Amino acid sequence: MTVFMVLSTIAILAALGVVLFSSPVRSALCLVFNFFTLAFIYFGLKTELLGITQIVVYTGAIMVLFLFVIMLLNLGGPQTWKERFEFRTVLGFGFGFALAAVIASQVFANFQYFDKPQAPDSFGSPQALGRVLFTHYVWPFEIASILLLIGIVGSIMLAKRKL
Amino acid sequence: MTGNNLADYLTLGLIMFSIGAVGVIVRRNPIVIFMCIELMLNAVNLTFLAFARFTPTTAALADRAESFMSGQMMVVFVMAVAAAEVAVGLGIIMAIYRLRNEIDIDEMNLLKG
Amino acid sequence: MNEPTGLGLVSVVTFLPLLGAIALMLLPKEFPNTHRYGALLVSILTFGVSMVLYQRFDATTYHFQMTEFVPWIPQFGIHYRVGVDGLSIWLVMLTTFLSIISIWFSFYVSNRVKEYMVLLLVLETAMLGVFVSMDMILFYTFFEASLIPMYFLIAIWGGERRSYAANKFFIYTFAGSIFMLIGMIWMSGQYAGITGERSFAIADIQNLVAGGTFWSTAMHLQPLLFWAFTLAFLIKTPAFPFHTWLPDAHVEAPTAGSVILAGVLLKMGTYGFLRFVLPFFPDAVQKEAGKVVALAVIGILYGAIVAAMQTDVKKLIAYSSVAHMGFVLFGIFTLNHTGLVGASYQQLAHGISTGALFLMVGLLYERTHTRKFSDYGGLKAQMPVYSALFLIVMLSSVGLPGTNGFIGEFMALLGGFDTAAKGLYGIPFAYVVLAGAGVIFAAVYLLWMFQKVFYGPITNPDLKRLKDLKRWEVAMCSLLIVFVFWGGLYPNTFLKPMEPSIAAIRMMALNPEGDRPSWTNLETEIDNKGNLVQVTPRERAGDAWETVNVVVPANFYPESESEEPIIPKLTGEGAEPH
Amino acid sequence: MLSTFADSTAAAKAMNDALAKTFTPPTVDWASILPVTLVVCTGILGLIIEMLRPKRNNNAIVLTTLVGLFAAGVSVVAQFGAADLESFGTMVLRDRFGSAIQLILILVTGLTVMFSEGYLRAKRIAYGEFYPLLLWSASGAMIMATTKNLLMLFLGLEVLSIALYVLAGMSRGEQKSEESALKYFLLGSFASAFLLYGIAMLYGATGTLHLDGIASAWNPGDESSRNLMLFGLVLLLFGLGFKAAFVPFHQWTPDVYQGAPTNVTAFMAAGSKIGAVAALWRVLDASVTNQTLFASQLQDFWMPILFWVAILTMTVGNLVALVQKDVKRILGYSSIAHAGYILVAILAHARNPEAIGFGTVVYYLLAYSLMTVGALAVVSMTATGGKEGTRLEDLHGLWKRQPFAVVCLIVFMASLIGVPPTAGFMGKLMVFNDALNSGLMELAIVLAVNSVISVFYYVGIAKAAFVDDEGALRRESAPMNSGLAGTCALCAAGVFLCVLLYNPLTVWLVGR
Repeated sequence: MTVFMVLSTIAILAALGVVLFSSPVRSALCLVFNFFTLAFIYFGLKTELLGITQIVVYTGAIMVLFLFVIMLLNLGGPQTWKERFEFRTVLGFGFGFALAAVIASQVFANFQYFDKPQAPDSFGSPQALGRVLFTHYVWPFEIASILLLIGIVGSIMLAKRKL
Repeated sequence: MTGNNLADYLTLGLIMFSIGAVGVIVRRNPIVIFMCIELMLNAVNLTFLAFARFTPTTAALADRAESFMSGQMMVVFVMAVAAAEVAVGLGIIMAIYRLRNEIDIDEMNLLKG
Repeated sequence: MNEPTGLGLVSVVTFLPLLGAIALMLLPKEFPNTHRYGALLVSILTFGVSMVLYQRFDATTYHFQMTEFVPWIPQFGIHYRVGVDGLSIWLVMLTTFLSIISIWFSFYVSNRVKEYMVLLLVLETAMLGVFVSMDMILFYTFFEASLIPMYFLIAIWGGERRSYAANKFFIYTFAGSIFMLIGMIWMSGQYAGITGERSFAIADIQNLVAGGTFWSTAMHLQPLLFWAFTLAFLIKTPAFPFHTWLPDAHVEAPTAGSVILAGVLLKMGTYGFLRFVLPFFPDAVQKEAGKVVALAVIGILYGAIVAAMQTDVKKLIAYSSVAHMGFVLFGIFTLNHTGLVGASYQQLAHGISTGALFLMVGLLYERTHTRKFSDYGGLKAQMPVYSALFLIVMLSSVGLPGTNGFIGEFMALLGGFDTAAKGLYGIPFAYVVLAGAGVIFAAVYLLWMFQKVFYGPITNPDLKRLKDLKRWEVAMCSLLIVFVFWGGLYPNTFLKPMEPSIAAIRMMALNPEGDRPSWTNLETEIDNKGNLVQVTPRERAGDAWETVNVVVPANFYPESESEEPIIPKLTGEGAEPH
Repeated sequence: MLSTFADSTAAAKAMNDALAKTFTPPTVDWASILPVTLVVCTGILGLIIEMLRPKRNNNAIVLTTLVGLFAAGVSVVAQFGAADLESFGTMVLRDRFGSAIQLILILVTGLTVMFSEGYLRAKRIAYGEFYPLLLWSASGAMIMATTKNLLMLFLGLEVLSIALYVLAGMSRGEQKSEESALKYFLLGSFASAFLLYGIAMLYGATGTLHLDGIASAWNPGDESSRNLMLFGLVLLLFGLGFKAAFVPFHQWTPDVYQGAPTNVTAFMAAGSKIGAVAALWRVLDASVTNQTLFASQLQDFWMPILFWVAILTMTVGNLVALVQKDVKRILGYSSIAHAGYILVAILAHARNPEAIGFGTVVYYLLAYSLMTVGALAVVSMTATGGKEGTRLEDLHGLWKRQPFAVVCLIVFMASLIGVPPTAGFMGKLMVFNDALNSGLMELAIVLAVNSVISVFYYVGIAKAAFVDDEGALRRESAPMNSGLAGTCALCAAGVFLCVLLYNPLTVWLVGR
């Protein structure tokens, strides 16, 4: 319980950091923190494989790409987060709080019904995942490969200097 | 640690999701906006895993296996989607930066009625 | 009536101009004369085929003739059903005839000749299709399709405010008719609810109305549907509050466009009243006729008064159109046999005389490029032949006895007197008197215009250089003037074939349920006295029929027999015994 | 924490044993994924050709693409009569609706490909990668149409969208194009996140990702999971409504349509709308066809929402289009309005599922695709020498240079207005008919009023191309090439044939 509390506090603070830091680099680093803590929370949910994937894919690949682009574009310094009292800022915070408040009060308020985990502890094991991934989920798996191919071809098409 | 309620996970996910949504609306740097979207996706992932673990069904084991597996599978594919999205999204940001040397979203006003 | 027949003569008449248009489209645009003579040839051919159609037309029956049925959309009961009856045959003839005139006149057009001719021919197909359709959706198709060529005719070859006028024309008509479309869909749904299968056939739905089953479960909706249809046709006619598109469209349209617009397009509205409104909504028609007649009378007076204030010749004629079409509307909703026949006749007369007026003004405009009264004066001396022809056409428009304009208006007024004398349908004498005053107004403003333009000294030096009409122009005008006198001196040529159909349509609106004639019931006919009679069915179309017994006598009024309120079913007051 | 790892092996073994006992391998029906596979593989083939012959023209790729699309079309048609079937777990659903939508998507893609090469060359962005990306994007929409599994729906949506983000920004020298790509990307991902959150809630409430399961497997006594479900549905509709451009999620549409290359706009307007509408149909249909107490509760919940969304979508789309000056932008708003019309048909089905099938939606999508793709193909003719102008003035005088294209444009505009005898009219007639049959008279009247409003701007486009000469900004336009002529001719002919051959077409396409 306490571990979870600590982890979630870190995650929320890191998430706030992403939004509030004016420097994109700091935001990115906060996001890395957040992803790390999430990975540990995933371990807590007994989904070890996804926890590891979280670290490898998100922190290892995606966030590195982010940092790489930020550095490449020289966006290191604080530049775009102006502390102006704008309509959009009010709107944004208002929207966020409203969303959280409505969903929390209407939906998550009484979930005692699901107090106990229903899934067995090993439901997130590589064997269990692998078995369904390559049987029932083989078609989406193939589609995901096309998706990544689109990512590759698309980023080449957009970013290569000369085609 | 196993003593946590489903509601705790969901609340954490909700808070992260909301923070991400706020960030998308208030920030002006597309890279940061994009990071906020990633934050939202991760919040959703957390929600999925929490639901997979605390799955509500009372059906037979085969159905239940299907049930708590599909949540995890969703997370797997969200990660794949996020990877492809990042490649494309950062490509677009690079391309736009190359054209105009700045990427502030408020300066994008060529498209008007 | 629902056996596939393949295409026949009616389809040939309808689609010949379209085929001609497609052929012209494929020719190169560098040779405008090819297009001019090609289009003229096509229109003359079409007229020739329509003469054959008239030749084969049987004037003794009110049923649709030469019907064709080609299956199309069975899911909705929409099929290609065409045919002509006494109501539509003359409008078909009028259309093919005026198309020749307008294409002939359009030899003046030198800008984008190819497009012009193609659009005129497409427009001709659309107009013909409106008059021969026996299916509501087919009717709607042609009704709407006529907008597009007309829009471009105004928008490309029109005057200075052409864009505004063209848009207004398109939107008014479209706005009115889309609610009619919803009404049509509702009616076919109601038909399906009763019979179990969809149909958009005019005759099918009218058959149910005649039998009384159609409205028995939806009587409260009848006024709503009536107004949905009536609004569309009021806009098209155009009647008083919805007329404002007409002067704009007329003034801006090129001459051929004005001729077609006044001659044929406006008739689609009044044709719609006769084809749809009277047969489909008998109870509502009897109840609401007074309101429509009131609009018609306002239109007659308003058109006349505003016409008298114009300084632009074309605008004056446009407003006179509003007044003349008011007479047609007046005649229809008097629900009197004479009035209805007069209204139908007035459609033709107005097509000829107003078409001719626009043509004459167009001839002058091509020479001087102005339409203001103030630029004219003393033309009589400069162009004697033109002046003489103009005078004849104008007097026809005024309604001088001996010209075709007189017959229609006179009969419409006569019908009005008859109805008012019986005190029916909320039509008081005052309406008839006011409408009659409209005839006098017409004489005033037209003669005033004639005097301004043709008499007095020549003030404008440009007029000195004017030449009189060329020979082909005189020929073209003479064609129309022949009909002015033919229609005025021997109207029976035109009245006889339409009378059975008109009588039947009137009976569809007035007879009690069950005794109404029906377009699908071949065992009833209208005899030459105007009685609805039961007959032995004919072996095939064109054969003579024999009367078995008279069902409803001519000039039947449901109310004149008893003291009951006019529409007992709608008001519920007539339910109590006296 | 670490003890979790230690325990897990033994527990995993037990779990696996349990699963192995109950494990059933999924049914595999290769034919049902054949169309998507063919489209995807043609894309890969095109990519290989592009790599093998750099810096040459793309004719080989275009040809390959068209052949592949034709093959895919044949493979769809071959399955038209087959029985409904779910295979690959519950990932692929083959039914009449899905097959019909797939066929329309293939048609749209083919039409877009046909006029793309000339346009891309005129704009000097003739990259060979365009065709594979377009094909993959189409495959995403095809996937969305043939599944009832939310996972596949989400994946299909992303395949569709991510490829479109790239395509929108493919004109790299143009700021407008890049700007539209960025807007589309950021807003699209934002909407995807909401969609996902919605899916998560639906999953949480029912424990399944399958739409039928969601509609039926709900515990009626449970308040909290009922709310979970409703919020999930709202967020799901939010995401799909964004893709289909329903008001109030429509703001991106005109911007992106205006900025993206015109051929991409054509595919976006037709393909991505078809995908989104198909998915929306699946979601709503699931709660209609599963006659449970809960499904009816769900309907009570979303019907009024969508009722107002439909009214807003029609009205806002049309009203804002009135003041636009850019043809692509006008067509963007018009696509919003048409989405509203389609929504009316969907609502009519939801009201009266027995009497009203998917025929109207499929027919309307077909008609809408033909006229929109055709119109944008004509608009693409303003591109020459690497430049393009899509304001109304840029179309002035087009009739002199390209009379055939202008005649086609008039046909498309007439169809978009709904003038008979065009497919657009027939579609509206069907929507009216459905609305009257299911007691949605209000929507029918709003639709009628909107049709009248739409006359103004559609006629304005036709007028700019056919009537006006003065003030022409552009004295030349792209030469007519066979592909463009083919697209125009096919679309224009299709607009009429859809009406003339209505009966055989719908019997064949829809099955009734």
